[in-house]
Amino acid sequence: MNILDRISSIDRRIIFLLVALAVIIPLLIPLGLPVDVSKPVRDVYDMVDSLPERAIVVVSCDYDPGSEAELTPATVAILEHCFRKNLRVYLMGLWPPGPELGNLALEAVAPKYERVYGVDYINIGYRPGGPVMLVSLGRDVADLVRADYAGVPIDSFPLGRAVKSARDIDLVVTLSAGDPGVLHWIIYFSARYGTRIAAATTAIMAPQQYPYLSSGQLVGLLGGLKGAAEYETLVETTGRATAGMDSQSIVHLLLVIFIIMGNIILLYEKRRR
Amino acid sequence: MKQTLPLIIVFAFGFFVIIAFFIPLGAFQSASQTFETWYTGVLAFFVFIGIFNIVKVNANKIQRRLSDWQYSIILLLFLILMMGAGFIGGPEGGLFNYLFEHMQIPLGATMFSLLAFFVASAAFRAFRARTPEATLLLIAAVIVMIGRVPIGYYIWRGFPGVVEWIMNVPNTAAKRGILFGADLGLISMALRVLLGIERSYMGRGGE
Amino acid sequence: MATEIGVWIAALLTLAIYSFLYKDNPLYKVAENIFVGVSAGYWAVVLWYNYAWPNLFEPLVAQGNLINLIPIIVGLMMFAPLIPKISWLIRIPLTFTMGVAMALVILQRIQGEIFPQLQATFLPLSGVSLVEVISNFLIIFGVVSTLVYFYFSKAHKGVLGVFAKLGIWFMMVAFGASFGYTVMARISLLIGRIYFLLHNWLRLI
Amino acid sequence: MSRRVVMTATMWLLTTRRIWLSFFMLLIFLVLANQVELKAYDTPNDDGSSITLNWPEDTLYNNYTIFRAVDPEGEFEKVGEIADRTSYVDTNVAGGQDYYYQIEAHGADVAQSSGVVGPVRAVSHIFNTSRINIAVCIIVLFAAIIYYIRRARRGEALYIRKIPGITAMEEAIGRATEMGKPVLYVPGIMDIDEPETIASMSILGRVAEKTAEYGTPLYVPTSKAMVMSMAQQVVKEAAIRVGRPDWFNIDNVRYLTDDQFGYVSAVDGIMVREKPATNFYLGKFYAESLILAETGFSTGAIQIAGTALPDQLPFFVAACDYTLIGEELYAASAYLSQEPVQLGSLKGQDVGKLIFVIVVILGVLDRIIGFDVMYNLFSTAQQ
Repeated sequence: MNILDRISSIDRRIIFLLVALAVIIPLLIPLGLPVDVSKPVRDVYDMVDSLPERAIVVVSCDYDPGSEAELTPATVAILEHCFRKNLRVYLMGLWPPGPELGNLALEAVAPKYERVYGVDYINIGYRPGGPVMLVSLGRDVADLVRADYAGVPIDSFPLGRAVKSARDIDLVVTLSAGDPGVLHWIIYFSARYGTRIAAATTAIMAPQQYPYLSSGQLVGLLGGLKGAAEYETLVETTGRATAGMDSQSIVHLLLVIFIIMGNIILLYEKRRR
Repeated sequence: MKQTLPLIIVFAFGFFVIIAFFIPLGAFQSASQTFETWYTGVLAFFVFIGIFNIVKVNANKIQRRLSDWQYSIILLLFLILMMGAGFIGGPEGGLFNYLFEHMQIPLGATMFSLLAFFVASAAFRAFRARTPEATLLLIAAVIVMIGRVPIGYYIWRGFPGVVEWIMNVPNTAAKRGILFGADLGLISMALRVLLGIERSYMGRGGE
Repeated sequence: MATEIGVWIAALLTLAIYSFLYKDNPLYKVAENIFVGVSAGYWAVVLWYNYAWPNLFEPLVAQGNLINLIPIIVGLMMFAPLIPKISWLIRIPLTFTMGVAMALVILQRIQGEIFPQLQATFLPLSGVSLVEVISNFLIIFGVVSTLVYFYFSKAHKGVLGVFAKLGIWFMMVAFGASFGYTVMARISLLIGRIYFLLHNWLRLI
Repeated sequence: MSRRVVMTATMWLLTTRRIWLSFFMLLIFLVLANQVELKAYDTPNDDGSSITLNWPEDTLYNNYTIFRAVDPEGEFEKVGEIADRTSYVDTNVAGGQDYYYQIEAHGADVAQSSGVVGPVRAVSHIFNTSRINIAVCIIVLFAAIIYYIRRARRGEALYIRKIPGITAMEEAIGRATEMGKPVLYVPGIMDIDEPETIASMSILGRVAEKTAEYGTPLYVPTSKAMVMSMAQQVVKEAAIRVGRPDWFNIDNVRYLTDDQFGYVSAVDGIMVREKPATNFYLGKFYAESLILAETGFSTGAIQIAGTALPDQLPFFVAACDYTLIGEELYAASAYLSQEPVQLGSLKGQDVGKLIFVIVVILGVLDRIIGFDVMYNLFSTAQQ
């Protein structure tokens, strides 16, 4: 049996093991590869940075634990930036577990800047109804949002009363892992009410967002964990995203080697025939 | 009645919403707002019925001792535990959040990370340049995979720029073309639903 | 190593799922079923406190807002199939939601997607740098040829065939890009979990 | 000449003590020049519930306070404050009432009032004229689709081009028959309200006809109970159509589980045990596409896939022999079923695509000439 045959019939569990090692080793022994910042990420940063103090930013956590690894670092980095700039954050979610994941991020970031719940930020929780809800949310927030995530009446908070319709929102940042998510914010909310939308999406969804970036319907985009790492670089913090970048690099390299080897085997098999 | 009433509902509400989009009069706008609110209310029941169905299917499995019925007991047990914790302790109750943070998050997050391993084994076995099209796909994929991570930038400073160009030009062009086609498909389906030509979605409820 | 029980539970559940990589086994199935049970329970609780109570039931019970009876009754019709005689009533909530949703699909796809995306394709071919002219031309050409590929009423012969072929090339490059990004996503999720195991559980980093 | 005037004036200013006076005058001039120029008008295309104000941008100011009165001579009350913007929409107005507005601009250490503008009145509009373009677009698309559906229903044959994946289907089924192995048909993981699943069911009908003709076993595992009952009906009818009702085995069309990963591992199990020679994946797929395609590849099956979701297409294209891309799935379904509604809609959509191509070309030409007519025609800007 020739070596190529042996490689081509390799047990897939060995491949699994190689992948696990390619993730673990760089986490234990970081390489510290530099993170470059792409334009869509810088656009989000510049947008947030240009907002006046006390402007209202809706942060919509439209993801669940399945994409938590990719989007929580982005949520944390964006909240960090908002609180540092003294912007007011209106957190919500189109997916049921989103606002609770957002809450964990809020609890980690808000105390650092001594921001107060109900005044500087609020969590209005899960909003069911998807795209149709977004249309009516933009028209009349007060009609739709009666209580915060814990069931406390919204009118008892100063920030709760500050948002009446889409007009009072300066920017929406959606952290999106699928439907409903960024697409619906764009076509059901922004298209109707003209509100600016920035997004952080899972890497899977990122390529689909480029048509909206080019048409200006999206202000900017954080694509996957790399996007979050770039944002961390811009706000000068090192979070989970930056920590993972070395592993990400090494696994990608490994996979490219796998693809090349697989194709060499293909060529070899063709020739033998 | 069983056929006509549903068809009248879909037609009437659908075309009302379309017409109201063009008529800014207060009455039309507030009616739209009401219908959208009702929609959200009705949709909430879709979630409840989903949960109800999970209970029904699993209870049935246990009752009839179908294969792997033991696991259904675990499922129902945790469903009850979670709902009990939430409805007794409130959504900010300690146990409810504890279960969310230490069970739901790790389980959900791990489930999809399994795919990383499958991607790797597929990269080795299945992703092959068998046709010119597949070759083009693989070349673009390899450039993006390397160029989008820091090691690409480390190897060659121009890599991220090349990736951005691919994303902004060929990717945007093709995705936009696909999008136009898909939108037409959606609109045509929506029209068929409103006119009552397309009824398969009603089949969910049985005859 | 971590001392909190919660972290241990999370770590053990994570490992239980990874055991699937070796082969399908009871531990994996237990973890999987816990997941389905916990998530379903979570949905119910969140939906109730965030929405159903404050928006539907509270106005009805506390303020006597009778108009809220309409969505509640229509919503309850979702359960009609349980009683065979009135099972057809489920069509009322289905058709109502479809009517509203499909109407908005038509409006918003045109307002939010078709029009802005058409506008964004009207790109300048003069008065910009050469690189931009080439890029803009490629975008316009790519959009048109992709649309030609999806044109089903004519055989792909002659000029149409050439366009369709180029359309498929554009799509392949786009799919390649998506492919690269998808791989990236899956790896990121794995990194997230391994980071949790090494950082929160084993405290190695 | 003007230069001399300026020179003389400067000399005069510098040589006299009136320099202080001139400074004062300059200040007044600057203030007057910077007087905020306010515009107030009824918000167009609304329900008569608001009045829009706007004013030119000025780097000197960043905070604005808006005042309103019902009588220009009367008391002005504060209605709002706004920062870093040059427009304000007053939504707290009564219809039919005349209003007068004034704003006060504040900068780092300057403040300035505008003149009073008015009267303005909020008017309710009957038709939103800024959305006429959307109305026209809806009418055109609706007309095209309905027209072709009606033509198809009248029995007219509408041409649809051949799709490579379809010809391959027959060969692939033939190959399975030669090898004496079964065919596997996976209709996606979504319910029957998804258009992809509906399309998949029409294609299943044809696949079932062929397999029944050849007497090859056909497995259809489903992830939704409703899909199972629909698939059973489709397969059974197909068997009867080709005169092989005995071939139909109800146990081959089975419901496995709703759970995504549970379903995939069960389908993988079928592939490994039964070693089907041909796998079809047609319908709506998510993350499982990769696992299915890879397992199928490793068992050496011919694989034909089709889905509309662009996220999952790359895996199918790279790992399968034929892939129906996006709308091709619907076209294949229309082509195989020859159902008038499907054929007509497809034709109507094609008209839409043709219009889009023409619009893009006109828009680009328009851009070259520099008229921007097309651009404005497709504008959806908020007013």
